[in-house]
Amino acid sequence: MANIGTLNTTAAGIDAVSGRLGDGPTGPKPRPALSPRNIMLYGTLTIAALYYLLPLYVMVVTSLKGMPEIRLGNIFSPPMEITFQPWVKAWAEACTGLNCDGLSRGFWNSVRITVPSVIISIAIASVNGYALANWRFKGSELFFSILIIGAFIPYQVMIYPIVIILREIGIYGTLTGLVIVHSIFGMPILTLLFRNYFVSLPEELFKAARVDGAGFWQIFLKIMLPMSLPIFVVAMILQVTGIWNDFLFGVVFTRPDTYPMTVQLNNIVNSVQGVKEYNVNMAATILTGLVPLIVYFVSGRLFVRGIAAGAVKG
Amino acid sequence: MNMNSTVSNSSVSIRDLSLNFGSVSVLKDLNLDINDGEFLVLLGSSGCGKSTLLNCIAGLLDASEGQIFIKGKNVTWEEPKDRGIGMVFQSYALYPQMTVEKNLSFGLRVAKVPQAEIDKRVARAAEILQIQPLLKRKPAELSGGQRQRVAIGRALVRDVDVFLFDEPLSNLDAKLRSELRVEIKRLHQSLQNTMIYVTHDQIEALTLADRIAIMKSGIIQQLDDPTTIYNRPRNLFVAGFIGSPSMNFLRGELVKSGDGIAFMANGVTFSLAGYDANEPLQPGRKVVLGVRPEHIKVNENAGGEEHDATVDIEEPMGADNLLWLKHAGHTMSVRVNGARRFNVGAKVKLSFDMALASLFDAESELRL
Amino acid sequence: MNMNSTVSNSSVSIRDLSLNFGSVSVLKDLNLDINDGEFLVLLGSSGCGKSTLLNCIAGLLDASEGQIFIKGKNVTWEEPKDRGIGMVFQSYALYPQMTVEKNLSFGLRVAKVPQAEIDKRVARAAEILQIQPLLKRKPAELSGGQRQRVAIGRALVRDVDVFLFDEPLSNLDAKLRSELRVEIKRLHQSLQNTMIYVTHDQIEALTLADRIAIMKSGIIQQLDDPTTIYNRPRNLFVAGFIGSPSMNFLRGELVKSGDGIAFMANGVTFSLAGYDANEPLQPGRKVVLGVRPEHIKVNENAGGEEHDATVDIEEPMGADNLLWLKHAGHTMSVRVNGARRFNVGAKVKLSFDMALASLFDAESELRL
Amino acid sequence: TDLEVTHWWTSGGESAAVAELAKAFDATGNHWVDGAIAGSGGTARPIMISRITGGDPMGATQFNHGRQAEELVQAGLMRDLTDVATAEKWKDIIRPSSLLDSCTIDGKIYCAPVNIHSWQWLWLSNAAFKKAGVEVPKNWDEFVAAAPALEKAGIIPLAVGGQPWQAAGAFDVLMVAIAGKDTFNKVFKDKDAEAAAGPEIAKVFKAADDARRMSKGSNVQDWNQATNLVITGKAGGQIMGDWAQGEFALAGQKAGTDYTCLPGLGVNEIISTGGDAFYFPLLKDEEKSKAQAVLAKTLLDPKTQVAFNLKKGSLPVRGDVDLAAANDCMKKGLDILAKGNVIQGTDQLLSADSQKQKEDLFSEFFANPSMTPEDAQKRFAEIISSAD
Amino acid sequence: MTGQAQAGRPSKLLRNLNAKIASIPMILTALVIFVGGTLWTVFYSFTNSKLLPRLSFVGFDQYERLWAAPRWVTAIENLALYGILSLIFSLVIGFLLAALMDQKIRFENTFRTIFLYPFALSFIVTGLVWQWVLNPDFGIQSVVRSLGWTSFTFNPLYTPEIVIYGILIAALWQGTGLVMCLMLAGLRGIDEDIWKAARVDGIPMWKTYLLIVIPMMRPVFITTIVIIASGIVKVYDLVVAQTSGGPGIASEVPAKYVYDYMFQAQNLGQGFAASTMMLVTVAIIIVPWAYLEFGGGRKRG
Ligand SMILES: Nc1ncnc2c1ncn2[C@@H]1O[C@H](COP(=O)(O)OP(=O)(O)OP(=O)(O)O)[C@@H](O)[C@H]1O
Ligand SMILES: Nc1ncnc2c1ncn2[C@@H]1O[C@H](COP(=O)(O)OP(=O)(O)OP(=O)(O)O)[C@@H](O)[C@H]1O
Ligand SMILES: [Mg+2]
Ligand SMILES: [Mg+2]
Repeated sequence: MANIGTLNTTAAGIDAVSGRLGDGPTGPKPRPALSPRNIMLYGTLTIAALYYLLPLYVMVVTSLKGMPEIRLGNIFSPPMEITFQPWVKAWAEACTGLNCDGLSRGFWNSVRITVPSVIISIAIASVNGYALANWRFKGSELFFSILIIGAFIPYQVMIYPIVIILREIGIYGTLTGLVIVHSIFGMPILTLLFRNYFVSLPEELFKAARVDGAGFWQIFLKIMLPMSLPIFVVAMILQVTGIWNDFLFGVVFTRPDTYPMTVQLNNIVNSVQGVKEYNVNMAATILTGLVPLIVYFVSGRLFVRGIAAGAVKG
Repeated sequence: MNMNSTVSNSSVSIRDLSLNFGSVSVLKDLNLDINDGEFLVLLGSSGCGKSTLLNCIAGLLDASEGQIFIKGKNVTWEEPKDRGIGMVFQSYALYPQMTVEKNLSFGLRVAKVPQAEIDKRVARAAEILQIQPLLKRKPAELSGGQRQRVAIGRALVRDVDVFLFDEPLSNLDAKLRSELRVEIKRLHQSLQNTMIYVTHDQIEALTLADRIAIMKSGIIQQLDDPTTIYNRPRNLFVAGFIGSPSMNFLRGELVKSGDGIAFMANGVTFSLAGYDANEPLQPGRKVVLGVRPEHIKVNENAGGEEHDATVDIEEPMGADNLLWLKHAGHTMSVRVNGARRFNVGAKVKLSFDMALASLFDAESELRL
Repeated sequence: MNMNSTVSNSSVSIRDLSLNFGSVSVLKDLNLDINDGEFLVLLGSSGCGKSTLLNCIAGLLDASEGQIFIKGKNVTWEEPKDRGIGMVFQSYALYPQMTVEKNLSFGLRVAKVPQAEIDKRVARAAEILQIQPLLKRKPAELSGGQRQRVAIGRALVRDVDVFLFDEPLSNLDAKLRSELRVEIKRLHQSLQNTMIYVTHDQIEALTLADRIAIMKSGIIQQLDDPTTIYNRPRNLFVAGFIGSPSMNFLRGELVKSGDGIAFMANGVTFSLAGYDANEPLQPGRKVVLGVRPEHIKVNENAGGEEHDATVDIEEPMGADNLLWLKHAGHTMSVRVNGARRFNVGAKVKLSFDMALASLFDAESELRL
Repeated sequence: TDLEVTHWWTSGGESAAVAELAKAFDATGNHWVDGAIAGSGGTARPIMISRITGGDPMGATQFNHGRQAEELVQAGLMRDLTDVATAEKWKDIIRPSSLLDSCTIDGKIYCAPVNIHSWQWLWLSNAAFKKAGVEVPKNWDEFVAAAPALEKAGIIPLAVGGQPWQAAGAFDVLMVAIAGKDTFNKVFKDKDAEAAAGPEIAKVFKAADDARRMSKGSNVQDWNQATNLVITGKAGGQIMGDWAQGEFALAGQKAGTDYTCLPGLGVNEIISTGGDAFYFPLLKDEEKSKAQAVLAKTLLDPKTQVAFNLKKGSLPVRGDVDLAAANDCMKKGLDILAKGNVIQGTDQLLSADSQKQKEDLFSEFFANPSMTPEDAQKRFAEIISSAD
Repeated sequence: MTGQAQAGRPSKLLRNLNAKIASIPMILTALVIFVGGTLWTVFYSFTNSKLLPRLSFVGFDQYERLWAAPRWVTAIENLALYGILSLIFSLVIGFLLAALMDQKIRFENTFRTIFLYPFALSFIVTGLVWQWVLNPDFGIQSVVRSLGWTSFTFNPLYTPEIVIYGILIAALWQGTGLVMCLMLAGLRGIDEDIWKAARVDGIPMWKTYLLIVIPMMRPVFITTIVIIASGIVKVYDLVVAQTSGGPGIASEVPAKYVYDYMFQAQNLGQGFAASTMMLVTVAIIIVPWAYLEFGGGRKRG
């Protein structure tokens, strides 16, 4: 990549050298920390960062204010009196209809939905990607193309047929049904990711394993899986956030006692009792987003690496 | 034709093998018999189908047509692991997450060989290849040469009949390449297995092979031992392909000269005395004369006729010195001893060793 | 020291150049003067800092310390484009979406050179490199050799003083490599520009260079013309690095023999008659004797002493035949004419040409 | 037995009312599992329907009685309540009888109505008018006349939330008030497109145009947020059904002193008899089926009716209950009901599809000042002509 | 060729059997859900199904009504506007950020995390937050007004003409981080020598980006466009959470029309017709691309 300037060169180093060799420039080219280029660069980045941080700031600040303070106006001003009441309320007290246990119930439901959905959808997609990359058979590319085009089909188009199919199988409204739905809709993008990743692995490894006598599953489990950490991280992040954040399927394919957190959030936010309690809403919003946020903060670096490995290679 | 009798005395036999990728035909009606214990090198330029052929033999690609026999058994539809082959790849293809030991034993563990037996075989392979100290390391902690050795070991432990090598040394630098070349040669001498070795490096081919199969666009051009290939190439392609720098080619025709036949190009005649032709030479025929750079003498009277030339470029290569000469409108390369140096523009006298030259028909490009 | 006088008569001068990546020091206090019109090759194994040095000269990396002069001008802080250099990369680095013509002219167009001038220069470069028919093609439609020619053309059109090549031929196959090598040599002969050429291929270095700088871990080990490098390596590293197969090294010591000094290893003595030592040889000194494979004669009585040996492996390489011999506990490689063939296990007699051998101190590894 | 009951009553007044139902049902030894879905019927109905059609039915579910569940019944997914109804003599006690008619399909009864909701109310904030220095209006025309004064005082004259059904509902109310019962029936019951394009309706659109102008600046979505604007005096008034009363009650406001209600916008004292009803999906579980019957009975129990409707602000479905506790507005409603000045609600008259198209039209009309009343009426007539 | 020698040829179906078995979920999904579901939907779009699907065909009536509905036309216009703008802006902003991030900057991890975190949040959350920030009575408008600029007006969510931009702001906030990541990965994949060659040629940096690097990143752009585009077509949650399609019908989108008519209006036929139209639109864009990328005899790797 273009090596335009290293920031850590200091003026001091230059002086020391030029003292020894009197004639003309020596050592690294001086590049002041406050060059116009750096001001532009960091200035732009900082402004962009502010735009991205602003809503988070507003969320946090609002969630720590009391309602009277909110009504006074400025959403950007820091809270004069910090109160955690909205958080408590959002987590444990906010009502939807007669249920007044806030988001807490939804949280555990979300966990129960997300964990198996993530595991199963990734398991299926990774095997698909592997089969598509290394064990092509007649028609496999066709199915894959259908899958990719399927990624563009609005979910609404599919909901009705899926409701019917699940009803016919008899798993409508069960956790199994929801897991299947998530696996289906996660499949196109995940399969694409895995396929691209496995294609990018040296084909010779696969051939070597076949010569060694390993079969379809052995190669997958013993050779491919251990090499695929980056792409699994990407898939994991995408699915955890996708499934955790899902609203539509959560609302259509569950029942109230198994509502995930997003549905619960929507209920709390829309169950207006008198005035909108923005502080509670914001606290609930943050709480709902917390799990995917943590996942991102922890594994963001791996995400970028995995993206580079899997997504970009068409 | 009676297949079985032909097949029985060879280790690997390929019969009428064709392979197409979609509409592209990569291998065309290929027949090849490899003797037991033979070291066969498949040589050809990039994309000629060498790897494809090797993969077919290994069972990693399905033939479109034809059959493959290994040790007399028709394995055309067998799985790779059931063919009694081991394979070594250019990129080593070591399993990155396993230690060397695990890499070596993977195939055995998959085949559920008892642990004691596995240990014995791994130990033996490690000893042969002198990689005992590396057994606990991961591939990333090995140098290129060590990795390639482990890759060979992986084939070794499986006690296979046939070793397949796909450009195993291409990723190594020149020095290591020549070292490992010697090791592979030594390995073959001690194991006496059948080995099929794909390369596009002619030095490897010449030094390692019992026989070389030179391929071009999926067709074997010549299958012979290295000396024959080098000295009596069957056609123009083989002649030009083998030898570095290339054989010098002069286009011209056969003319009568005294009571014999001579070659004439750009108005200069060359006596063909000493040339061992396959067929009677007819004057008037358009031909190509090929002479290797080392079969031309510079300023050393070898007794025959002499030609005038001018030094155009000199390429000293240490042991040898390569001269590019201008001679009767051709540029000609000549290899002389590294100690002999010439000035650019110097006038020199050349004499050709016709006994080692080659003549090809200009049309059919076949050797005369 | 007076910089200017040293600098003025050389095309590129490097003074006390150091470069660190973080805490890793890659170049160490390097000094180098390259004459006008000289073809200098930087030779060294992978990771020794060749590319780093070249990038420093080009201005693509900032030196941590030291200065760089081009044509007498201190360019240490200049932008690459203002240094009067052109650079050719291993990966060609052609702009993939532009035609060859656009690739060649892009730099000029950006510099707002008049169109007529651009056309003239492109036409000239295309003619020199014989790529006129390719001008309308995109890089993807070119072969490796053609791409490399275009890459050279890109430097050519810019009319630069100094050409920098970073392993320009490494991505090509052997045949193409030797062809382009000749072309580059010819280009240099006709342009008479200063050229700095990085490679790890010693054949390229030996054939192309006016002088070779052999590098190891960021330090220049020897800077000399190819013949000197080949015949009189300054130290053990250079001796071993240059030559393929490597020089044969025998560890032993100097002993008195008659009225002279001889070399003894594993109980066998070698007369040193004819060796041109830099300093008086003292008996008892631990030394390493280096003899190149082509400086050992097999079964040809050269008049000197003879040694018994056994053929271990034979590697016929066409023009040459490489023998690996067992001799007094050493393995020794010997190069003989390709026509001479030996059987494995054959007993042969060796005689050494000590005039062309090298002796090194076992400790300092410097030539004696 | 646990019985899951889904509904979309999540605002303050509504959930208080639902709690009464749950209490009553729990008292029978069963257990009310609350399945509230927030965000109005538009959000909740699809979920309920897909659960029923998906084979995962709840024990009971709220619908607006009328045509919303028609097809579910026809598809045989709903439980026939005729036996309960006969035993409890619903035919005799439910009043007006049109309510039960809406539950009856092919002579069988499929739902238990729980309340009567009427749309035709204008809620006014006394404080707002005081601040603006004008009298609290007694009818729509006075209200329109007072608008400039309100605006001058920084008060939004008419609060209209952003949800489409609010705009559509307000228009219906204006229609009854301005064009009268007959025209209303002609248009919605007989689907008379000519009437819809006629001069009577043009007047209604004029009024709607006024309403649109007066509603500028009410940047809220939910109906109860709009009600809240009235409660806090930020807005002068709101056209909203009687359920708004629950919000006033919850805010501790008193009819007459703090707020004023004008049924039929003070012009035409007619109210519609839409309302909510509970439907009972067909269940396989015997126990639950029994519990369903119990719930159906409980819902129409006089005590439950009173408790529920007081909280909800709606009218009870049986005429034989004592509503001493009812407030001013509710009593007005009961009076009108007693006089028989009733019409059917649009939910009962129009299919959900036509309702939706109507909502789209009025939601656009209220948000887009550049849409002329004439254009809107043309489109309205088209919808009516194709309505079912 | 003797018959006996050829005998070993196993049936084609059994070759690669494990791979085929393992692909069953994919095949089922592709065939049953995506193809089957789609055909089912298209099929029923020619009926006048109401709450429940039923087979009473009405020809193209649903489509005629669809294209006569102002709300559908608005939704399509909105989608086109939103789609084009969000595609352009995500690519431009994403690329610019990636280019800045690629300058060997300090705190790269911090900046990247900041740009990427909104992607972790659902559209529901995004919509709510931006509804709050853009709320005229509490958010930016009121804050600026309270600073003294009383005539300042920035009320996109309640102004029909610009409401779609309000949604765009939120969508970009949520999505550009991922685009930046993809672009960054693409930039990091460019041969370093290209940069060096351009510097030696004296080509200014912006020209190098514009004329050399961006054209080289074609595959990355394609992947990115596919990801953005598939999101655009489906945009629903964000609108629902932020504006519910309002004010009026000013921010309606096709996916919402489908949902509303299928479930709220209980007119499945209409919803199916609308979703079929969406499919047709998608197909027109996607099929040529998919053919180029995955069909057309492309080689492995
Ligand atoms: N999977 C494939 N699909 C289509 N064509 C292929 C495939 N694999 C190889 N080919 C084509 O078959 C030809 C032969 O390829 P092969 O890999 O056998 O060449 P090779 O001789 O091994 O070359 P190299 O020396 O570069 O390894 C090439 O032209 C290649 O493009
Ligand atoms: N950007 C960098 N950061 C840190 N270390 C580097 C960087 N670039 C090169 N190095 C290190 O500097 C040393 C010299 O690298 P350089 O590229 O100059 O080697 P080279 O001689 O050109 O090798 P090769 O023949 O493989 O191209 C290597 O050890 C390398 O790891
Ligand atoms: Mg190959
Ligand atoms: Mg390098």
